[in-house]
Amino acid sequence: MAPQDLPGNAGAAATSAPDLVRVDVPPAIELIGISKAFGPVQANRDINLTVQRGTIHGIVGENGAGKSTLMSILYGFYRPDAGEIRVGGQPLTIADSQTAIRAGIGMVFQHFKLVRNFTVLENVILGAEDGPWLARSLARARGELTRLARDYELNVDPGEVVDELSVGHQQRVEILKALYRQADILILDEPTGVLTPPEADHLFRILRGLRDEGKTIILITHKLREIMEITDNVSVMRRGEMVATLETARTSPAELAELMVGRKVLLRVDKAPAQPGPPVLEVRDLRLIDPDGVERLRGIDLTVRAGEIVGIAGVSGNGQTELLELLGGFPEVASKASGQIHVGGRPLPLIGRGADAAARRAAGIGHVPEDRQAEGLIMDFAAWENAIFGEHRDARWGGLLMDNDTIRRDTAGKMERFDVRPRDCNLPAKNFSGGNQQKLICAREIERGPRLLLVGQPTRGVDIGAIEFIHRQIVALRDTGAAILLVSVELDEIMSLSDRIVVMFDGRIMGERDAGTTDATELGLMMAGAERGAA
Amino acid sequence: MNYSIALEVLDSAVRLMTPLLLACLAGLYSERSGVFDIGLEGKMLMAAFTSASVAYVTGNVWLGLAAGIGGAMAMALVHGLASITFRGNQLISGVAINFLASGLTVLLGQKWFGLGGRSPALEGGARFSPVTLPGADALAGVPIFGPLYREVISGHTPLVYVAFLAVPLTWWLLYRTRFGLRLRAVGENPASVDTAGVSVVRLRYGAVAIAGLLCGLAGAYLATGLSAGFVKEMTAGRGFIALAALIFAKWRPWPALGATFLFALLEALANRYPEISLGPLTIPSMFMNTLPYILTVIILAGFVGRAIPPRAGGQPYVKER
Amino acid sequence: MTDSVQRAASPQLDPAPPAPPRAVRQGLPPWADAVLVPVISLLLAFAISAVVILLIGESPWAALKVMVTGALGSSYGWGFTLYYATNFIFTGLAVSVAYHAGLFNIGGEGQAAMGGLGVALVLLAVPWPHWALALPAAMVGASAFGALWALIPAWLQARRGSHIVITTIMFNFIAAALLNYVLVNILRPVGSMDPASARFPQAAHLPKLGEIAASLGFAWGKNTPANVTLFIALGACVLVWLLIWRTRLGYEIRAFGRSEKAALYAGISPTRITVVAMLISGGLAGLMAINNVMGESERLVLNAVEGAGFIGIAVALMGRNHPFGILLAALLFGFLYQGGGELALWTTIPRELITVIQALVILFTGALDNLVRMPLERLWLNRGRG
Amino acid sequence: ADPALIYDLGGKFDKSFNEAAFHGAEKWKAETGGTYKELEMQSEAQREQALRRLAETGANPIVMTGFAFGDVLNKVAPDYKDTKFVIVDTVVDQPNVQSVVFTEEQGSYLAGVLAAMASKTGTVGFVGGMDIPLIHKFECGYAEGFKSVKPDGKVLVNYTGTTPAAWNDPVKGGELAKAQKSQGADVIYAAAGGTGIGVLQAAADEGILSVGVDSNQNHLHPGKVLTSMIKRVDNSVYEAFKAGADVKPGTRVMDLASDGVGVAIDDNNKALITPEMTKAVEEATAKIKSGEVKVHDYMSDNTCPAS
Ligand SMILES: Nc1ncnc2c1ncn2[C@@H]1O[C@H](COP(=O)(O)OP(=O)(O)OP(=O)(O)O)[C@@H](O)[C@H]1O
Ligand SMILES: Nc1ncnc2c1ncn2[C@@H]1O[C@H](COP(=O)(O)OP(=O)(O)OP(=O)(O)O)[C@@H](O)[C@H]1O
Ligand SMILES: [Mg+2]
Ligand SMILES: [Mg+2]
Repeated sequence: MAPQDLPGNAGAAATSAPDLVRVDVPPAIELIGISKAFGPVQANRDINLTVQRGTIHGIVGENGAGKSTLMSILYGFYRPDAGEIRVGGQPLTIADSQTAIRAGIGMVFQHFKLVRNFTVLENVILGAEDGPWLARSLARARGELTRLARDYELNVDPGEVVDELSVGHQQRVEILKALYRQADILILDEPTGVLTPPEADHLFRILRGLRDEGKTIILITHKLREIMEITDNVSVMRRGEMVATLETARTSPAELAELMVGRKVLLRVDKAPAQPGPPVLEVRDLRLIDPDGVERLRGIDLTVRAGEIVGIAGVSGNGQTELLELLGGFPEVASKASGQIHVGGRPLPLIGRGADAAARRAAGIGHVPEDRQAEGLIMDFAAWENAIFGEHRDARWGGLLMDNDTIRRDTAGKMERFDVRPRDCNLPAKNFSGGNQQKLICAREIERGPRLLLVGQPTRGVDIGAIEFIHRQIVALRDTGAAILLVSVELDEIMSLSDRIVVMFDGRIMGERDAGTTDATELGLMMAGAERGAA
Repeated sequence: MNYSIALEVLDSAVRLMTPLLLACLAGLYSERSGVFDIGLEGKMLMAAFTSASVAYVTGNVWLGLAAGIGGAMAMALVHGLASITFRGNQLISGVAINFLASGLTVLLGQKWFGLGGRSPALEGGARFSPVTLPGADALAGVPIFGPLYREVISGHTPLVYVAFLAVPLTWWLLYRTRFGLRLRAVGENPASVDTAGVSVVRLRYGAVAIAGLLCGLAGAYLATGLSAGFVKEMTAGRGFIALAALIFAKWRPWPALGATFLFALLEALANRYPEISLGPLTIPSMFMNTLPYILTVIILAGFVGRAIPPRAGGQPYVKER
Repeated sequence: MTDSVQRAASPQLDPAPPAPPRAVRQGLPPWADAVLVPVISLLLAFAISAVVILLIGESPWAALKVMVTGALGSSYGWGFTLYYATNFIFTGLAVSVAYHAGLFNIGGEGQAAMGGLGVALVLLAVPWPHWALALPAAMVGASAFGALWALIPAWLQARRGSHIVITTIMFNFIAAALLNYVLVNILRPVGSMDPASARFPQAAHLPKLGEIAASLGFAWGKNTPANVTLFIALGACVLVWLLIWRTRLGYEIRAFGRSEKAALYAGISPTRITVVAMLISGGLAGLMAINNVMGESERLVLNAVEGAGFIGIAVALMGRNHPFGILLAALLFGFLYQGGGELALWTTIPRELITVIQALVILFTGALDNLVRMPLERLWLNRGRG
Repeated sequence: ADPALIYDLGGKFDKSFNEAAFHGAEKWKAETGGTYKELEMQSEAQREQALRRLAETGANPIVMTGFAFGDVLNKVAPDYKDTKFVIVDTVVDQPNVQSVVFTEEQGSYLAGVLAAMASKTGTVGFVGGMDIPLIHKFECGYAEGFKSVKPDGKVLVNYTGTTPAAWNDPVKGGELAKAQKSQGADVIYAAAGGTGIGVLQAAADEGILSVGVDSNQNHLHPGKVLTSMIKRVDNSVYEAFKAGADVKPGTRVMDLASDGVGVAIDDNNKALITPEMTKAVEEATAKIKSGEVKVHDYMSDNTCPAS
């Protein structure tokens, strides 16, 4: 992981504001009157958008506002119901992605479109091979990749299998794919949602470099800080419509947030100082070896007290996931663990019998898992079924037969209190937006009244409004005296939510900082593995 | 067991494995592209029927072979329509194809030949005859290899060699060509192919058609190579064994060769030793006949880890974000 | 069938899925989805069957008449239709319970065959004084043997990772061999030509529906094989429905079947669910033997299952793995079986025509349903817009 | 009333005894110009109903092929006292039932004699469909006949399988024949339905001899099928039809003496049968008829002295 020690000449070039663009050059993209409906859902309604060549153009909007749909239309992934697209001034019917690619458009999707068991090289040439035989394509791509890596700081090992790459590197592969196809216009859909701050910084350097080469970049993000930092222009979408396009230099995060949500949004977490009580979670010398024999946790010592939020900062892949899963009672099958876990003073078995998630719940642990769609919810289950997931054995839900009416009533209450929308407990989880899925999980885990709540990446890919709400709920739980262990790769989130911050690196705790006194630079250094306790 | 018996058993195994191997490779293409195929049995059966019928009527086995391929491809097309175009349930479609072939072959056979679903026996040019590989006789004197070459390697019908060549060919196609790259990709993550501007539908139809072709070869081999005509239900579950071999081989071509060989070898051994006496105890024929299946279970339980299928397998591709 | 098959029920099993595909709901009202689509699909299947019948030179209309009157036109027809449907209910339920757990049990055939062995052993071992005593014992025997036959594949899947689809296929063959051996060498009465067990004691005779009707004073389905097992099957539908949608075990089975990772998060043991679901599945398949072995033939014959285990796959899939759907699908297949049987019995149309019709019904209602749904949805949307 | 014929699950065209029954009925039809009803069983559960429905429509006599009907007929026959039933291949002890059983062991004995004399290697083969008593009866008679000529010779025995597919797997039949040939067999007797087709084919391909079963299969590979053990099911059906309602109840043993079983010698295999063979068969036939040679019936004690 390359921290911020790279030469940053990109920053100097970032001054190329829109007014520097020569007017005789036609805009890179013009969208005129684009509409698209999915059955009854009007995802895009009469959208107009102009993106100038050689600029970075941001698009913001709440979950479901229609941003991805619009970009997918531009990339030929969907066909618009109405409207016209002009690329470089020329009208173009983009019937499929092949057309878009030929027109110089490349797209990095929110959910990567990589073949996980292929190498980087194979992923890059897929669909852009030179001929029927692979050997030639691979050889050329290898050379090309070396060049791109040099020109744009896009270092990845071409022979590595994608599955083995960190998310940040996977994203580089996606960008390489587009550049390999000689994209002039690069669309990135929520690229930083899964990145660590250093990774995001690196990405932005790359994007600036590309812009300075004359390429056009469209960037979708939920993070207004990023919009302010890197874009030249920004468009705001709400409920399928384009509500505004502004010059970034002449707007503010508050204005953007209000345009997006339609009301004022609190961008900062508002919380009283912590009143730490006795220790709830005590972890001593915790070690974990995964089934491949890799030591993932190398002696973790950690205490979380009642009434405080301890945030674990760290680049993803440094053992946070394993720590949460081990505490939650479901480490990867066939892992080996040693050390001690005490909750409320009582020791808990580490692994095997009596150490499954059900036992952990019985010990008073709640868990908002990192991957809400694969772990926290059953996507096909209705909201009311999901609302008891994990505590379905509880006697409250009936005797021999489950009392579904009680569960539904209870769920309706949770959805009301946690503002889960739409407020229909019979809807399957998959029909809720990501933010609302997360609210449902939080409702379930928080309302159980756990003495310890494990929280993993609570706001990944969630829009501003929902983030605000979820943060408030976590703080409220803390204020009732629960202990909270928060894992997040969002440094902003860690810093604004936690009372104490520990940094994990390579399966170890690098050190602990008080949330009030530390800063991003200090934490960033620790996250990059700087000496324990130093800085 | 001396060398010549071993050779005979091997020879038999080669014959028995050929239809399994062809069907297994058929499944490999289809499933590698993300289309699960439990209709191998039905496609083979249909091919056996059409190849025998046309070979009988024309007296020409090559026309029969073409018809066999055509028959299996028709079934494959149905499967493609159901599972690719109409995004239906691939398992149900496969089950339906097995039933369809089982019924149609007898129905049509009865209508044409009036023999209760059997085709008339094929003779002469309507059957495949064995080919003697060059030097088979000349090398017969060479110790060890000579007899092996003559007895086991030479003297099979052409489709056997086609089947064996299909293994390296498949490997090469899969791992060394553009088509193979895309095929493997579409079975793992169709969206990656789609966003790269390549048609998922066309790729999958291609794979399913190849599966049809290979099942056609397998069926034709059964009816016009190994036996001389069609008998109802003559595939006798080989499609399912091929499927088992495919999982066993973890969807890879060379292991597919090994897996089908193992199944065939076990069957050949059971044929050669219909009863085994273990002192006072004689294992009855019923259990010798079942030995291949029992051993399969034991091998699976003991030596083969989890088989992870192509990730996108079984799910119709729907565009999503 | 492949993992293909085994995990087919649970696309989300993929450990790190990107956003799961959303069911594209395009505004077809639920009743149309549940009734209109299947009915039109069924009609399409019959239309193509008619073409096939024409091709072999027979009259589709006459064939249809024979089938309908033969299967539904009289209490006699119903007596058979219900008998076959009973078989299919059990095997269909068996497949569906496993399917909910993400397991593809193609071993229904072998499990039902072993269930027959269980029934035979129970009924031959004890001189049962009355069927009401024999029935529960036989049910225990049937389900225990069926469950046992599913247990080994289940355990191998859970513990050794052996693919359940392969092992259940293999266990079908092994069951056939075992039965062959037991019937010929152990259960066959001396001097009998037939590889079949002795007749069960007369007192263990299950009342046929026809006999019940006669004792109530009206004539219905005289000498047809439908028997009290039908009620057991209906009861099984209700119990399975309760199990799957009302009990914690069912909840856990469904959760595990959709996402193994999530199941672990919720403290659900994969091994336990795999084994328990397969035991229930095998037990249900085994229970089919009450109908065909105890109720109908009253002795165990070779190949008593006659493919009902495989039909169960189609029944479960067509019934969308819901007991009520399975009941309807089983009735449909019972009708096809009996109507087709009549067709083959009393006309010159070969019995394989039924197989073709079955195939077309499975294909159109089970796999090609979007062929009907897609245009219907478009129609609906246009209507809604216009 | 018209007579009726019910075929067992194997179906009318099983190239075996159902088909023979059909030929018998057709012969009767051709001779008398009469009509008859015929049914093919579709499933186990239909047996009883088929019998009852035919009886109720007044068909008489009702002829059925296959031991599997025995159990049901025992139950149904008493309900239709005025109808005559004829069952082939097993004995049902009812006053209105004629049971026709064949001494397959005797016919197979003759086939064994011929096989022994035609064999140059002293090893012959037998391929059975399923491992069930009926097929053992064929096997045992064959082995006995063979041993009567070549006491030191060897009979190789294979059974095809344990599922219904065992009767319809010509590929496996062919493989078994080849496996037996590789062990020295040069005459192979197949009692395996559709699987037998593959045995005969493989034998012809491999240049060895085969023996057909049930109906005369000599024509399948002229000059390559040594003979066929024929079981005159056709005759018994023909005679039952001819007798009409006057069919005599009781057990009718169709043996060598009554020409119920035998070996087929016709133009197709004339060249294979030497005068000595003809003589040996005639002698054996005479001895069996006279009771001098008693061919063991496997069914009597489930054992076979010859193997
Ligand atoms: N297939 C669907 N059928 C019906 N409603 C849907 C469907 N897909 C989404 N919705 C609705 O659309 C709204 C927005 O969902 P959306 O797809 O934008 O989620 P999301 O915000 O993209 O999730 P993520 O946080 O992963 O980005 C939700 O209210 C949801 O109920
Ligand atoms: N394939 C689809 N089928 C049905 N509805 C869809 C589909 N794709 C998008 N939608 C719907 O269209 C609307 C816009 O979705 P889109 O993904 O464009 O929103 P977004 O602005 O990108 O949201 P997010 O910020 O969560 O990514 C949502 O209501 C969504 O549910
Ligand atoms: Mg989204
Ligand atoms: Mg989006």
